[in-house]
Amino acid sequence: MTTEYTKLDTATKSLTLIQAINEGMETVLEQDPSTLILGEDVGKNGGVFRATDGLQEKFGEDRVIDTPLSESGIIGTSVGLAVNGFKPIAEIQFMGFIYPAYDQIMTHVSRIRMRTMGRYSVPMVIRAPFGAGVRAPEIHSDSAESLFTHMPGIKVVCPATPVDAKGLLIAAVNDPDPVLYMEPMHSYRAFREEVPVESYTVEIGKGKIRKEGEDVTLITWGAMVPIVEKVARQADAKGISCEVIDLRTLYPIDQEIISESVQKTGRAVIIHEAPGTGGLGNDVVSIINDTSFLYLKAPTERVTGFDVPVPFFSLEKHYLPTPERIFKSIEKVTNF
Amino acid sequence: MTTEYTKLDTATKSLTLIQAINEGMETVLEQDPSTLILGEDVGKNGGVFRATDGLQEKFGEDRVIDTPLSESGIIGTSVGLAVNGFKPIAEIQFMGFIYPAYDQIMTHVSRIRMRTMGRYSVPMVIRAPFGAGVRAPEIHSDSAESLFTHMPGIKVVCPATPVDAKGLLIAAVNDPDPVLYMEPMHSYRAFREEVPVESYTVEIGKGKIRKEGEDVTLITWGAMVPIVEKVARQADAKGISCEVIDLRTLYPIDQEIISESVQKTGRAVIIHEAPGTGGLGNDVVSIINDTSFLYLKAPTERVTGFDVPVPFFSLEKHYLPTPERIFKSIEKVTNF
Amino acid sequence: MIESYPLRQIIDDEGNLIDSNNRDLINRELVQKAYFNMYRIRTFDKKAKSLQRQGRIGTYPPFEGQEAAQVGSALALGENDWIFPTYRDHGAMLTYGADMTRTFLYWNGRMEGCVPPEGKHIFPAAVPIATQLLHAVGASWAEKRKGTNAIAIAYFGDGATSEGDFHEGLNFASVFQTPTIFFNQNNGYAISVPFERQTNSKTIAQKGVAYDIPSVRVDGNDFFAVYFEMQKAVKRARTGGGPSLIEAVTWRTGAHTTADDPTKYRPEGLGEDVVDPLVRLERFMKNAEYWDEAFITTTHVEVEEEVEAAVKAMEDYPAPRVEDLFDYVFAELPEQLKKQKASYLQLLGGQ
Amino acid sequence: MIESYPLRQIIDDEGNLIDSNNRDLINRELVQKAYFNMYRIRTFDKKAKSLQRQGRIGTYPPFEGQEAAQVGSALALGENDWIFPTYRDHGAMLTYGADMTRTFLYWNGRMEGCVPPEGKHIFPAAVPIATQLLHAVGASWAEKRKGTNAIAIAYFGDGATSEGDFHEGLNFASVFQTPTIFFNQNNGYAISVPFERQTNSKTIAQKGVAYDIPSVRVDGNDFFAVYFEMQKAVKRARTGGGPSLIEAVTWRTGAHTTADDPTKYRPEGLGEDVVDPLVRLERFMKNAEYWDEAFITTTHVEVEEEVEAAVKAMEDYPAPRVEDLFDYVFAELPEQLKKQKASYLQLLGGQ
Ligand SMILES: Cc1ncc(C[n+]2csc(CCOP(=O)(O)OP(=O)(O)O)c2C)c(N)n1
Ligand SMILES: Cc1ncc(C[n+]2csc(CCOP(=O)(O)OP(=O)(O)O)c2C)c(N)n1
Ligand SMILES: [Mg+2]
Ligand SMILES: [Mg+2]
Repeated sequence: MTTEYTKLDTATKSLTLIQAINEGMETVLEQDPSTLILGEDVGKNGGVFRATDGLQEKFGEDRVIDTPLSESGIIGTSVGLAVNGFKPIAEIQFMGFIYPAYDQIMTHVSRIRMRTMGRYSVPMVIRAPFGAGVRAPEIHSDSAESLFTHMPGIKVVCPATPVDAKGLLIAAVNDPDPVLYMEPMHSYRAFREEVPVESYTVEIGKGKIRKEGEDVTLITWGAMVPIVEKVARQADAKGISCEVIDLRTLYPIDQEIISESVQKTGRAVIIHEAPGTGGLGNDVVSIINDTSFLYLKAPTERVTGFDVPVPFFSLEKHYLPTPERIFKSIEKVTNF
Repeated sequence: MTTEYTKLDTATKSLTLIQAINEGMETVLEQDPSTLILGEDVGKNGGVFRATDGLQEKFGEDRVIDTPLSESGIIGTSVGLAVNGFKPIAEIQFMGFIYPAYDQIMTHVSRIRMRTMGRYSVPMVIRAPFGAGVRAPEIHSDSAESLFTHMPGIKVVCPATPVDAKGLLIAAVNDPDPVLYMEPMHSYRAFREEVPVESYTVEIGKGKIRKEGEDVTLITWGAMVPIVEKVARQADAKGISCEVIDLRTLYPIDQEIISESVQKTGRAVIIHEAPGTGGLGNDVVSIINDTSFLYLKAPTERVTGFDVPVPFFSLEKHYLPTPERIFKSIEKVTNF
Repeated sequence: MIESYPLRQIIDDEGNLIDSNNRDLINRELVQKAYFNMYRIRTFDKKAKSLQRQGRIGTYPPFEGQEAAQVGSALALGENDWIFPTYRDHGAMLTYGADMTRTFLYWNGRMEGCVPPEGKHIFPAAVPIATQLLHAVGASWAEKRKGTNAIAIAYFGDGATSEGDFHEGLNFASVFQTPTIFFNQNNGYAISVPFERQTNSKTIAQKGVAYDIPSVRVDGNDFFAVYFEMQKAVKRARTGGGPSLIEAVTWRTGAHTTADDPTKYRPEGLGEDVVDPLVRLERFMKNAEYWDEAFITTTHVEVEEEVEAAVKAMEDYPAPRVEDLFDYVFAELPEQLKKQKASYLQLLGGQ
Repeated sequence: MIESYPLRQIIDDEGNLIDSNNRDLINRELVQKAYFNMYRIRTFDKKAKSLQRQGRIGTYPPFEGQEAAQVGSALALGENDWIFPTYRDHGAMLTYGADMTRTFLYWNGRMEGCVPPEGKHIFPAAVPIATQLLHAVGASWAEKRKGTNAIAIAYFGDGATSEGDFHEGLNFASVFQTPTIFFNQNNGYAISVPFERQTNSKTIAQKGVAYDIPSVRVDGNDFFAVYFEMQKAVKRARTGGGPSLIEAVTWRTGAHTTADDPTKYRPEGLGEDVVDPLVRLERFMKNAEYWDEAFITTTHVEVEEEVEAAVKAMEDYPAPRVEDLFDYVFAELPEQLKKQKASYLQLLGGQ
């Protein structure tokens, strides 16, 4: 049974998001001897972001494994390990480097259970930092969730807070199916939260209302959550009451939390980093179209990355949804 | 200047879709000495579907090149050829085998013009047969357009008829930017059409109304076009007048043709083969939402592949949109 | 380089032992196992081609000519090993214990064809070329971690050596010293592309040098040569010696698949000098006095019956369930998929 | 295997000629070109690190310790050749003619940094590892098709040899006999992973065997060894001899990037015995009487001025235009993108 962490009455520690991820991995490595971590620089170096810091020291080179520089290799061998009793947590150093492994994920990770009618399965977690805004070099800032939400057979989660990060990580590892675990790089060390010390899970497939409101529903995830929350408070101050939904799971998406909120507010703005065309925002538009058509007081707005490659960092602030763009869309749906 | 083929008053030949593709390639190989074809089995064998039949014989091993079995190799070397003066037409044997080349397409093909501010560009065409319904083995039947329409920097076209096939192919080769040219396998030899003998182009970015109608707009592309046309005629017979739009270009999409039609009919059904979640259908829902909200008499319907991997062929007819499912959605938007 | 990788042989084309010292390696049991399995999969293969021609199954990739390589390798494996085959390795799979009815079902577009018998580690055939090499590395790595002495074998063709996953697979196996056998069937062609245009090296075996993986080149139409070289590699893997690469030089007698026409690209007469591996084994059996008419007759009858029964079972198999389209994507159906399934079943029910 | 690939050297750590027969290969012009360029890119590199520390540019991957490899290889190229570098090869790029201001701009998050001087074939640095090898194959293939004698060089690190694209690149080059030089800088580490854990072969050079590509292993800190081995490979490529693989064994003196902390993973003292390639060259210059104070002083002054001027030009560079976010994605802006651009510019204008 999944326990929502809010129900826990337990000791907590103040952690950043990346520390919470580290704790989540420590927890599962302790709980389940079949788990192992593999990836580039995850061992001795503790990960380029220190996500796996201290884990090789604690669990040994056999559980926390530095691999060759080879993403298809990491995922392909994880498939073999997973069908044969292990639970790999594979790190892809940046989401923009997941593409060499796309074939393995698309043709094997996501399909093995179906093609063998359940005889084989690959319970594995693929971790990948994603998103722009940290002045990183080229290709380091992509948001590639749509390439995986469109891929039947894999779940996609994306925590926005330290508490969700730990709980979703443990849930992902416990899940019988492969899970892509997207880590909003920009939020890694941006803020702290009190995180339960003990093990807990956050249910995959459930979004969370971060702020209640009456006039407009703002739907987002990842590093956009704190930005959208801030804009929502500013809008409130200007008399537009905004509800903020953090999707947390991108596949399977929590349709109910969306439709309930939009049926209440009658207006929605979706905010995400990836380019609008082909972005997950369109799926949310469809969900609203399918479930809440008659409730809509205005066409749904999307505020997304532009339909351009994530630019070099001198321009990235113009690529990303800005508070101004978000607010403009809030006004637009309100004044329609 | 692009000439819509309908304006041509010229000799024609009755061709299947794949013959028209072959003719298109022959035309460009003749017109432009910088063009070359490369891929697996495209040379001596003339392609596993005979798309390149006779071309190596006619143009030599130097222009029509059998490569090693290596999709990343085909696309990666095409990048080098394209920046250095050639126009590669790269064949990926089946769209389900494009995934090993995804990294090259995502991080280079689509980005070189932008990152070099136009100094380098890669005018190339990537051809890939796609879609289910031909009793092919696993992975041979994927519809992966969304993975490319979501990728800024590449255009995506998909002809449904022999005339469009030839004209779009020539347009794609002439285009200064990379173009993914998707070939509906199921339509390769399904029917013939009178195709102009001379060279002509079909403009990239323009859809086509295949059938006019008043009550519902049906939006589709590729191998679904003839099926949808048939359902549309049946619906007409039952008193529901359907307009059929063949998008032809999937990026950049022809927003105008969609909005004009939907503003006329007030109802839309989108039909495609790929899974619904993350499918291009959602983009079309967004376009309708953005442009035609106040005209809508019913929520837009999508009839798509289910959110499952394309199954083994014994089940593929259940995976694909059936006339029954399409008709049910037409009724649904009509009776809303 | 080719001199460093001489073609290892035990019997010649006439079925004579090349080195009489090897006589003791061979016994009746082994010879009969070889014959039985090679004849069995040959019969399966012929049947499959004929079923395809009659439209009773889908496109099919015959393995005729590669029986010695497939049987020789599969028979050298143990109970608990893992095999990671391609679409052309149903001969090896059947030899290792795959179910024949299900093998026919696979080629009839049924996912039931991917489900191995309980307890047998037979991965479904890989269609995307070379991807399975990494799975074999992972599965055998898992055995090493568990401290068993089980191993994994990856089957792949000459064309597969051009894919990145071939390289990444061999590199991982070597770095982590996994008990993996990379078993290459160099059958001369990847669809229409001859080996000489697939790569510029004269052998596939020499590609092992890049990873310091012990490699051999063996006559893939010589059952005994394959079997004994496999035994060495198996032993090395079981005893902590790490991965091996075996290039079994063989020949694809027929078309790439039933949809392919080799006259388009294969020079006439090419390969005509290749002695069929089954004929070669028969010659050896006759030369070395292993020929036993009674055994041969029983084998033929038994195999014919098995194949016919499997075809019948395949054709009598319950029709595919529409539910199967949805039920195995995840351990538990997500809400959306549940709805898609329900509404489709309802539509079907209403027709 | 390692015996087949001895480390080729011309001068030793003390700066002495190892084989006096090689004395005639070397002349003042070459020595001064080597010194000038190595000193120049060393100065650039130091400046870049210091700018990063001051927050005046972004994360930066220093190439200190690899100057002999980068300069030795770049100087052996001709006017019309193509270079396909990585993020760590700005030393080679600068030597081959890249603009220094733009190089700083690159590391300041400006796409202007990817635009080479008109007429210079310098591809932007590849960030996704090993992808550029295939581009070099394609570009040099194009030269071969055009009938020129221009060639292409791909730069890559030891870690890059694990990616599938490394393998596919070498295979294509070999099959099509393209005039491509695969220039590897084996600097001992791929971020934190030492070469011994990246692959199990003792050398990278031996990986050429897999493709029958001529390969050598050279002391990458010995400018002359690199330069002369490059010359051989260049000549082979220009004269139809096809691709070559050069492993230049060198050492990354500093961190992987300015965001990296090598003390986390690199044993203390490791690499301390490596003689700095610039020091080695200086020793040679002194030993062989090429040392010329006037030249050294002029070089230092000239380089210091150039670097300072480039920094100033970088910092004075016009601010990035928001329009550039949209304008270069396609040759012509598609309708949707036009709208996105217009509405964003309007929003910005209205602020
Ligand atoms: C990634 C990928 N690309 C292309 C194909 C199409 N294809 C199927 S079999 C084949 C040739 C394989 O040749 P080889 O590896 O020699 O095996 P063989 O068929 O000879 O047994 C090709 C190109 C595929 N299945 N997967
Ligand atoms: C496909 C891909 N995976 C991962 C990375 C992250 N990354 C950047 S540099 C690097 C190490 C490269 O090592 P090597 O090839 O030896 O070159 P060096 O940095 O030593 O010059 C890694 C893993 C990347 N850039 N691209
Ligand atoms: Mg083959
Ligand atoms: Mg390195």
